[in-house]
Amino acid sequence: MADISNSTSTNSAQAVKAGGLMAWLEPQQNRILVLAALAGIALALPLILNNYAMEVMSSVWFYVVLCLGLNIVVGYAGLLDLGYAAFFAVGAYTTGILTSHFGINFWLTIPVAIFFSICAGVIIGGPTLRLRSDYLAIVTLGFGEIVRIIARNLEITGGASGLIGIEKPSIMGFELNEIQHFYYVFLLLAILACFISYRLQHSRLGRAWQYVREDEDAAEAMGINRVGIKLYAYVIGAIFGGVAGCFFAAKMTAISPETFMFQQSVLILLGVVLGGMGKIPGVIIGAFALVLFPEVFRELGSMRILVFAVVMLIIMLYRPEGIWPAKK
Amino acid sequence: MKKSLFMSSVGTALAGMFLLGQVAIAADLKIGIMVPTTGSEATAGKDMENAIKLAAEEINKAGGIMGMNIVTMTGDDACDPQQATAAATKLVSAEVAAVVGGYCSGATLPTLKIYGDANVPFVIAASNSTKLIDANQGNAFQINSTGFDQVATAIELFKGQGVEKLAIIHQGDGYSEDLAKLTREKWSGMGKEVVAYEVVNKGEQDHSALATRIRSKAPDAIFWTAYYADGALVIKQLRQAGYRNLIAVGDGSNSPKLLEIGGKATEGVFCFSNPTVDYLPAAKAFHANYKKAFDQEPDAYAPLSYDGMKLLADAIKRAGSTDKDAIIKALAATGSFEGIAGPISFTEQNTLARSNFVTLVAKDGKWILAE
Amino acid sequence: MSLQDILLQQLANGLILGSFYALVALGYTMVYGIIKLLNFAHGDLYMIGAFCGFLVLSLISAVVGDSWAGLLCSMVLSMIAVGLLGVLIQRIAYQPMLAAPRLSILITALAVSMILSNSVMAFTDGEFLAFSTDLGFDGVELGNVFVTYTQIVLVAAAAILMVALYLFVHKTLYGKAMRAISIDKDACRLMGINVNKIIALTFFIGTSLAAAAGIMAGSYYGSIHFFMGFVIGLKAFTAAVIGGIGSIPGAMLGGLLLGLLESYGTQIPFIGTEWKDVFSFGILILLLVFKPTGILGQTEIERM
Amino acid sequence: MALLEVKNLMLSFAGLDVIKDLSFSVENGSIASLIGPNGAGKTSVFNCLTGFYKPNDGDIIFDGNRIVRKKPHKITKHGMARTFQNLRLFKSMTVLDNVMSGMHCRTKAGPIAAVLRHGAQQREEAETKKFCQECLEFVGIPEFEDHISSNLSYGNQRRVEWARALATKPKLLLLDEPAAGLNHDEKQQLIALIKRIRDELGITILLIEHDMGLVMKVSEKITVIDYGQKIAQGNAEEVQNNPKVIEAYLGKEEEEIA
Repeated sequence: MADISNSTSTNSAQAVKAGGLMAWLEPQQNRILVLAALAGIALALPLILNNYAMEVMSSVWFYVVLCLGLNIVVGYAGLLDLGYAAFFAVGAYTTGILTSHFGINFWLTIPVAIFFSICAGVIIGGPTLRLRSDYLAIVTLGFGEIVRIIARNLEITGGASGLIGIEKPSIMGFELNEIQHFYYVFLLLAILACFISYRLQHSRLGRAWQYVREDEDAAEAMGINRVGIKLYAYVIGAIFGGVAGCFFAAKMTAISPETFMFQQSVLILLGVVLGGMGKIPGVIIGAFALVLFPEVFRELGSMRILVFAVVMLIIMLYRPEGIWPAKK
Repeated sequence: MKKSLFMSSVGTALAGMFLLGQVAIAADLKIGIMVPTTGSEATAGKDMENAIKLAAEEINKAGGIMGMNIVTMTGDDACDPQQATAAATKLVSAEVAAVVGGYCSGATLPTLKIYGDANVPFVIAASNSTKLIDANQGNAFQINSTGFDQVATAIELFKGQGVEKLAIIHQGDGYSEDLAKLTREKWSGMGKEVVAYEVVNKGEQDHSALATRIRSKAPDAIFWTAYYADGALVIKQLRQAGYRNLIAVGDGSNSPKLLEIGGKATEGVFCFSNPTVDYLPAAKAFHANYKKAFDQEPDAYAPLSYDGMKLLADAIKRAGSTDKDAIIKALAATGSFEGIAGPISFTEQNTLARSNFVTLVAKDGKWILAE
Repeated sequence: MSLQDILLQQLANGLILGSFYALVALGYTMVYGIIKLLNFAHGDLYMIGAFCGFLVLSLISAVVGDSWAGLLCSMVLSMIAVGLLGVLIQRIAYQPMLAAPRLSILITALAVSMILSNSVMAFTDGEFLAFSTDLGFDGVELGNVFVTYTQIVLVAAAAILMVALYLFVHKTLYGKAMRAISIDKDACRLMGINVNKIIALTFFIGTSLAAAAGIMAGSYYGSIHFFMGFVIGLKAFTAAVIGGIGSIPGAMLGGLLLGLLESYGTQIPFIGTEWKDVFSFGILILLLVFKPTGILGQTEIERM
Repeated sequence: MALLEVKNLMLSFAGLDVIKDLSFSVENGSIASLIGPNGAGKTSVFNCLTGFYKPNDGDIIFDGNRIVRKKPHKITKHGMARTFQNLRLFKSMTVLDNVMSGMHCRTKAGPIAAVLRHGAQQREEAETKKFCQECLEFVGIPEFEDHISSNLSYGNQRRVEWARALATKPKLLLLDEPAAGLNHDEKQQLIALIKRIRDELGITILLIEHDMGLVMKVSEKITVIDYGQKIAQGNAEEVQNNPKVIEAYLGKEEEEIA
């Protein structure tokens, strides 16, 4: 597997490292070593964890996928999206409706969900991505709410109670119904999400996102269609959310509009910002913090958002690059 | 695999923690409590937890169940489906003998599969959405009357008051929509008219436009099926808009807060309620003990939660073992259990066999039993 | 009720709701006009205003009672207190971010908003508090339309505040400085205007107007809770955009328009109230896409 | 044949005419200049040409295409590249990454190619890198390719901008005050570079400049504008002796003194 550098694509050669850990991580073979060790640990975790811990860890991997998806929009393209849960909802409801109303096989619903996520991304992004960034934030917030209200009002989405009895997927007759199965499914999704994120970041498209993020006009003058490039980010982010939604519906077997409220979008955004926008390891740390905090500090559970918000403010003021160290 | 060193160390540390949590002392009988102890419904959830713990303590003082001491373990569902599945898995992993609890129907719903797959007996003390019936795998028992019973109670009231034209308002969440839909179906099924069927968005304050719209349809009665906080505002603004006829609210609005926020406007409002301590003669001792133990008044679902724990103990005794199948069988066969909230026996769908709803009316800023 | 009565009653409903929107929208527009920041925390300051008023009223009601006099006292005190909080937020959170990328300052504003609402949630346990005042239900009946004295006083108070603001911005030196800064901050600095002071003043005024709206809404509707600022924050932003963000008369106009639109919107046949928010958000999105300058806003020209 | 033809261009902001009925042309393979006193509307002309401003009226024909009111990135793709009056580099990125932005419109790998990294994509990336290194070599700073662009000296940052513009493979290069902020030696190198771009790469050049000496040295055709209108056109000598031009410049100076 490719190396996961925490930096943007190319400033490695002259880079001077801040910490000892980072310096040690610099050579490719050391990084591969660490990644392999981590992969081993993640794969072996079900051997030592009980079901509860595995439930929590599946949730972590699940949020890693969502956060990496939003990271493409926020971290790579620099667009503030406050309605990301809408895409998550599109995926979850596509799977939910198709399997429970029409009896379609779970795996066949994924391409359909991807198609609808792309449609949703284009419909929302197409007309709005040329707007100023603060207007875009409000528009995405509005769209997120609209999607949730539509899900709440329609008959086919089960109204406010949502859908129940969504079929669990099976692979060649083997039904995924235990938490271990979903642990590995979500782990696989998270690895895939990391891989795709990494490849995108270090590509022609990834560079274009960075150009547009740094200076829209200069990028445009260099022949980059900024609306098109942003739309790519938006749609790819939507696909991540949609696919995550499919598996969410399959695991929960029941979905309702309350899961896709504005707070969910904010939570995912928190995960992206806490660890460090645009950096894959940072985003993963963010997702971990998001899920583990309320489980570990149960008595502070209701203060979770408050604690995160304070941390986020401090990060924005003193360390805008996030918790994960940046190369100098 | 991409994770950092930091994360994996957190992961291992956590794994260690979870493992430690599993160690149990022999001769204890572990019972799970699933209620929201954080989030917007934490107050109600903690109240239920208190009542269940009180019941467990009383049982232990009286010698436990077949010599075993009851140990409770709480899983926080936070009134959120996602956190509820984690809480349920946590309880199942900890190998509890049975679970009592369940407040928010939406959060309880996805846990039914988890308890069902593990075949854990689950006494649902408060959640009463009709959706729970279909998802029940046979191991769960609802000791609170379901929405069907509430609708029947409501329709009886409307008929008795000579209502012809009914307006229904809900809040766009699963619980209140369910109740509103059932009422609409029943009422139209009787050949009567539902002149307005409206939704109020949670957290909005101004409902004057809605009030004017409803008043213009001139209903004889208005049924608010959702919770007290928004209900108080809706009632106030309905009265302000000049609506003078009957108003009734569902059990979600059964709170003194409705009267406090609504003030004079709520005078004469009817409310359907599951049995709370004030209207239960058998609950006197419980009321006093609860106040002594927790220095606060028991809330709406405390008696039912208390009954849930007691019922469970009774069933285990009758089963004569802690075998899950035996307990479930014993629960289903419950015939003459006298709880403080009334007798409990089950239908074939494991729901409470009788309606336990009472009708209250607001008088001088207090809820009293309606004649 | 005849159709005419209904329409008249909805006019009254819309104007009252619109006054709240307008007061909150003013703060958005003023802050946006001067530092081009979309202050996500503005709706939460409205909420803080309501809680502050509640607190002050419960402290002073023993002396001055909880009727009009008490309400007025608590309103003035909380406007000052919350206004100062607004300045504090600007100093701590926004001032250091002015040169940062827009994404960073937007996230900062979001963080401030979450801190405000979640700390109130922690203090109140997420409960609704009854804001009980002794204002009564008396009023005047005009035909079949009924308007309480409370409603009349609220609209009048909102109007007074807005007129005062308009005069301040257009007739005083401070107001002139504010308008100048919104056009060119650097030039103002060169002309010897204390830019930071004027920005602080703008935050103070904008925030205290939101606080005033919060107290008025709290006492009028009778309940307050930590989440009450979210919906109105969004609606007021919509109002500001309708009127043309950055324009003070635009915010007032936009607020009233949105209020009327919403109250008449409920009378549209065949579209149930469950679609109401889709309707408002739809308007906002269409407006931003097709006429982002609003009714009274001006086009911006950016130089290379 | 003219590579660029501007016909009766009109631009106004809020009722104020910035460009009035301006027409001029740039011959293929020439080095042309657009000069005029401060505020004459030179950069506005550039912004109209490159699509950043939408002119109210008039026509712009570039290489046989009408480009008026087209989006900037489309115009760049047609073969017109520009530099900015104030440096507009992507500050936190490396020099090579900056230059590679120019190749964006000449390459096409999309998200699927990025994820699969198949042969065509890898070849494209390698070609992009190679061509951009050549561009850096051409402007004379190949050794800085891995440096963060904002760490370079001002003069070298200017060169990065040129390399970036060259990487778009343009037919016409628009230089907005290329000599601003350069010292005497750097200016001499600039003159040489401008000539090399035209002679060796065959790229037509249109520049805006304040430094008269530089303009007179490199330009084959000069268009003079004032208050958005053309007041003179011709070679260096003709323009220098045109009374209108002298008046525009000197008159302006007097005003400034007064």
